Amino acid sequence: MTPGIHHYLVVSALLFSLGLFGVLARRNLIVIYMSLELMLNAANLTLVAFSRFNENLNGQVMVFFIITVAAAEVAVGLALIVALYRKRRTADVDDLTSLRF
Amino acid sequence: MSPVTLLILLPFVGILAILLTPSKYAFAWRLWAQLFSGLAALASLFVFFGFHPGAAGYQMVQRLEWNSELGLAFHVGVDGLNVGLLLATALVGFAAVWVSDEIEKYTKLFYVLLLTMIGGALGAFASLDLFFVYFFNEFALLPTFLMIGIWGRGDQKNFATFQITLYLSLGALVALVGLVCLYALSGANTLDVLVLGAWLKEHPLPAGLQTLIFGLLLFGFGTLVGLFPFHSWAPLGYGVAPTATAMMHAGILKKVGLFVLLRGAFPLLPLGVQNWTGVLAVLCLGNLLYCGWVAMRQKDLNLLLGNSSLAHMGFVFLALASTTVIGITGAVLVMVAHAFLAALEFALSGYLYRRTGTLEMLMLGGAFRQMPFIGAALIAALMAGCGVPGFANFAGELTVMFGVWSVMPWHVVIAAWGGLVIGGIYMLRAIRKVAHGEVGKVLEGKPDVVGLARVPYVVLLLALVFFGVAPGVLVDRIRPSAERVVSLATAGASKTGAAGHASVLNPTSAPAH
Amino acid sequence: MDPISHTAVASSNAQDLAWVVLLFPLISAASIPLGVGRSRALTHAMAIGAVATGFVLSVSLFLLFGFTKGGIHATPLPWLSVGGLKLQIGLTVDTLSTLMLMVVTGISTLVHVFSTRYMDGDRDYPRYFASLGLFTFSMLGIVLSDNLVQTFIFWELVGVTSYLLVGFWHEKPSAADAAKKAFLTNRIGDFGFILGIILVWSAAGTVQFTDLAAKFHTDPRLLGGLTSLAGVLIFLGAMGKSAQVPLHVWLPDAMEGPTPVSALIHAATMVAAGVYMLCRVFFLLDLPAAWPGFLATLGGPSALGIIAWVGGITSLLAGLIAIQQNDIKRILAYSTLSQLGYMVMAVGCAGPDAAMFHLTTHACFKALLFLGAGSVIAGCHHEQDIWQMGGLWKRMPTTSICFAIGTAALCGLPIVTSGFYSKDAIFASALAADRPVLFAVGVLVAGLTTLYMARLYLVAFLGEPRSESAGHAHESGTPMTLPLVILALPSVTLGWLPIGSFLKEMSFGGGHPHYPDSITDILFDPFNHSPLGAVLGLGLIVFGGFVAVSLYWNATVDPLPKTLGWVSTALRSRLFFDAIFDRVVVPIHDAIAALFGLIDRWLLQGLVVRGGSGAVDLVGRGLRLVQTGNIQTYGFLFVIGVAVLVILALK
Amino acid sequence: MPVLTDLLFYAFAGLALLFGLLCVANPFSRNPITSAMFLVLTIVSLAGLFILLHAFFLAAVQVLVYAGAVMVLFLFVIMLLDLRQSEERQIRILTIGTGALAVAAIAGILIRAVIAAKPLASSPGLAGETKALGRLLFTQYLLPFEVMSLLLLVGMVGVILLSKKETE
Repeated sequence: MTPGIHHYLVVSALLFSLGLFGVLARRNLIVIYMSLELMLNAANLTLVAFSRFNENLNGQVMVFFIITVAAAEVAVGLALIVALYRKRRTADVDDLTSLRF
Repeated sequence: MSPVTLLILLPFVGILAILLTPSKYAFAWRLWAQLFSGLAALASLFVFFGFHPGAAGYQMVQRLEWNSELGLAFHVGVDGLNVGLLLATALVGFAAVWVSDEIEKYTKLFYVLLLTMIGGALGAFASLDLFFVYFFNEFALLPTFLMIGIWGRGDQKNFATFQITLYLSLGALVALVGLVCLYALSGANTLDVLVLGAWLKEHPLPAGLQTLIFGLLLFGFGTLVGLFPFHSWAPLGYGVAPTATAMMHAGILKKVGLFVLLRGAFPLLPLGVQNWTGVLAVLCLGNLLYCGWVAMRQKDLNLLLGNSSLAHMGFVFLALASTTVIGITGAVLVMVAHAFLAALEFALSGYLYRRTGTLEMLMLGGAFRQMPFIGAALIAALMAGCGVPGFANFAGELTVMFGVWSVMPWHVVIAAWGGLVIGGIYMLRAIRKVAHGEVGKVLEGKPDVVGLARVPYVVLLLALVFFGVAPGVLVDRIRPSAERVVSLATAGASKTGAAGHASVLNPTSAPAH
Repeated sequence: MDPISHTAVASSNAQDLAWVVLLFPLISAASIPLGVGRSRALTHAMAIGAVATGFVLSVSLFLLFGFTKGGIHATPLPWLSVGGLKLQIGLTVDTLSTLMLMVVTGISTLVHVFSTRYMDGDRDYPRYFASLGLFTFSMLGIVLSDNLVQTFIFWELVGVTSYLLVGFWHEKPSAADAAKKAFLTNRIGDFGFILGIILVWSAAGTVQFTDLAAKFHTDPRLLGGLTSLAGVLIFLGAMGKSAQVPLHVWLPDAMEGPTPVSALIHAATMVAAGVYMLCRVFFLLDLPAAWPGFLATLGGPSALGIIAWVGGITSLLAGLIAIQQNDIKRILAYSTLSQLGYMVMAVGCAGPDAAMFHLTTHACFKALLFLGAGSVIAGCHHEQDIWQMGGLWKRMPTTSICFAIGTAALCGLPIVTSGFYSKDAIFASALAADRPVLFAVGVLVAGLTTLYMARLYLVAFLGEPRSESAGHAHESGTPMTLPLVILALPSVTLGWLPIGSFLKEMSFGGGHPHYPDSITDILFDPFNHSPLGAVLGLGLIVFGGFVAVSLYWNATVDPLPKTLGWVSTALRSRLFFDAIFDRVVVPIHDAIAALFGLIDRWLLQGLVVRGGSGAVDLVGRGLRLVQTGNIQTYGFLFVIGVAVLVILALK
Repeated sequence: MPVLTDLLFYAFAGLALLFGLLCVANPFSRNPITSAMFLVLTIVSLAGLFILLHAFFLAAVQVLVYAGAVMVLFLFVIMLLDLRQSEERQIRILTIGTGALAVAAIAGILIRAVIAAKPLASSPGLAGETKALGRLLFTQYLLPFEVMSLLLLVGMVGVILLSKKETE
């Protein structure tokens, strides 16, 4: 069967779910962060697919921007993790609960 | 640009200057604050003495359309009601900045917040659009909470912060509901008092609605002032607040609530006024007597001062309840006078606390011997607080009593007792314990203020004495506005009510005006 | 309406010199903390110069305007004006005020001079003279005032400045307490005073004395049923300042202040202010009795009647208490109370002229006595108990002679003292007002006066020294003795002037003033004019003197406590007035304060605020369980929330 | 030819999902480095899918930026922090369970929505021209493009500030 937009969307949904699972279940901050990237990629796939099937390049532009923002975000996020690790000697979310009231 | 706009802008420019100064030049933060609050004080003097006394209407008006769809405009101007308060705000703000050299941590944040308070209060008094009055008031109130929370003192700090935040936020909320009702129900699509006033003259609200809105405004803003029985936040709040905050809040911000009532509620909602003055007349006795008696009970100087300032507010509420020209004029006079007085009192108690670490009156004593300047200023301030002539408070309270007599003679009797006798008792007890007597242990060897550090105290004292010796300067400015407010607030009232009231004690009933 | 140009135009008028008299002491007082105080010599030179100039100007003002009926008004300054309330600061220059002006500035000058020696060595010397100047300024403000509100303003200022002076040695707890008590007791009187002023204003629409007098002249029933109430309320103010029972308790305590201060405040000026004020507003008090509501049906007394009785009772009680006091200043204090009672009684008996006459003479000899007491105290190294003195006439001859003259004047020794004439005028007015009981009281008090003053003189000045300090007593030099000598002169001669009759003609509209025309006529005027009072008074003076001599000649202890028993105890305890104030009046206020304090603390702050916060806190604690702080839990809840919302939205 | 691209789609999609699964929930290793390596593979597979969708430029960027720069950064941080042993804790059934539940819910919703949607006309006509994309970026999207460069600058400054050693 020729893969239509449905196929791409299903793949994207599954990837998104995988990423979400990683965010919710993994405890290592860095792995959680990678899972987030996975979710972003899933979204990118959706956009590219729609761009293709709607014959409109705007989706691709959006993806381009997403990739750029994601790069910046990763840098800042990782810097935060490094700073946090310096202070707390851990990158495990179970240990990072000091914002609790 | 109107000088009033300039006056409001100056503190904010100061904030900008402080924010742009890096911590390497930390000494400059205080200098900036002093400079810009001083400029604001000069500008306010210019506004006050540039104001044409005796002329009705608003002067130095400026209007900038902000959002015509919502009917919001930055609209400032001065009339008799706010010209004195603007002067008081700028001068007290200047003094508050000057006494703040006690602050040691987060000085940058402190001066930014303090200038925010000053600018907010100036904006609230100058605005002719009730939305902006409210907006600026909130702008000035928020730093209060932060400052008490961060730089507050004593072991009751947290409870006091909590209480003051709770009361003031709730009060502001109720007042906001009132303002929103006024905005939504009047149909004028604006809160600009000029436009709204003209509109409501043509399309008055039904009596029920006026009563409802006036009640919301009265209790909302009343809470901000410390109207009995919504007053208990004040003494404790001032007890723990850093000096400058207590000065600004007790002196200035408290007056905003009263000011809004005079600016908005009274002229716009005459039927509401007439339905609520009875209640207000009863509640003001709570301030006059109850708070006075509570003040007698206090062992801590700041708690005593806080309660006494509530008692002074009783005179203003009494005058509002009477709605007579003389009474309202006196009320504004009391507001201005008390602004200087409260600021002076808290500045002095703040200095004592800074040197001794306590305001427990039993521990102090002999301040007049140990610190002649502070002691003398304290005696003068407390004397002014119990209505001694020569200070502005006396002129105001006297005018209020004269004004209210024709409407509520018995209230005047109680006010006189509260002001002269009860006020005398607690103020003199405070002098006896703090200034007189042998030098207390905590005071021994503690230095007096010298040199330029005396400036804020001298400024406030001079202002008190100036308006005490020549209250006419202020009264001539207030009078036309008071007449306008009263004529609007009593519009359509049957005069029988007031006359019947007067006949209780005065059968001849020939009030002379 | 430009006040400045008005003043400029009018400044050529001589009556505007009154402004100079008023403002000079203020200027000198203000200059002292601003730098003059650095030099002691400059300080007292400035202060004395200001009041002495004031005295000279007062005399010239009296000579210029004292003989004009109705007086002249200096250019007023507007103070405050709104609606029907027009207040201004104006000065009245008439016989009454210029007479009082001379008394105040004259005695103030002498007290200033006396103080240069008495206060020498005090570290707060400049503050003393600054306070004295302020006080003089305030007092002159009352004297010159031309309206009720101005009187009240300076009335209060007098209260404050006397507070500063009585509490001058503020580190001494007793002095600080006395100052507080004086101020608060006065405040109760002021409470009535201000209400009276407002009451009068609300009916008449003005507070100017001249306007009021005119209005009440045309319509005596202007105040309707409140006429007498207004009078009594205003009198309440005078009761505070002039220390009438029961508001007299502050005066004896106020002796804690420096002695020259007592001479100025508690003899000549502040306490006289009440009497002076009553004379000023006499037209208000002299209205037919009228009370509101049910009081009218009871037929209440007139305001004057109440005033007369309060005065009489005060003079009697104070005279009695004075008999059993041992502190030289306290004896004089109670004697002052007693004499003030006389004056108030005279006002109540429709004799303001007699009251002012006695006020004038009393000011001189009581100042003399207080300054004499100051000289004694300074000479005896701050010993104040008369039983620790004795034999002072040998060591302090000038003081003793002057004190004797003062004592004689106070007792009212005929012909040779001024007290005789003024006292007799009071007796005459009591008789003329048809108040025989008060007349009897007055005469009896004259006897009491002789008794306690003779006791004082016999015990303190005659006999042998009874203590070390009395043995080493000495005169303190010219600055202290000179004022005594100067004051002794008018104490003797002032009575020969027809002050009462003159005032009656000029200020109180008396129909037929009576001026004696020959020297014998002058000297024996009382015997001609009101023989009953003069003769009875003389008799009681002799009797009182006789009792005193028989009891206290060469006595070393007071024999009265033994013979009188509980009466003496009661007198020593000042008839329990202070106890009543301390145990009843103060505790009532304190109890109410305590109750309200508890309400504030437990009900408002406790139940409402803490209760409210408690409820919120409980809910918060419940919700807190949800807050694990674990980001993944939040994420889970978020995702579930999104899922639920989407499902709901898609439906 | 269509058959080949179809096959390629299934291959890349399958690989992406497999590697994704191994990245987030590798049953054999909980080492973050392993996860990172599998994420690289996932991203490369996605780049393959992008090519199938004629988004050639994006595929290149995906490989260059993501697989190249970003993942290197990840590895760098992992090694810098030396996190290997921290993952040695017990797996918590509760966490896995709740996670799975949430994921199942979201996945269910998404897939249901996809299936329920009306299919688009499956005639992909537009060629993924890099030239056209570039024209678009430098005309219509010029401002966002420039803003993006600012964002990167700010991010860079922020990162330097955050990771700078605190000087005490």
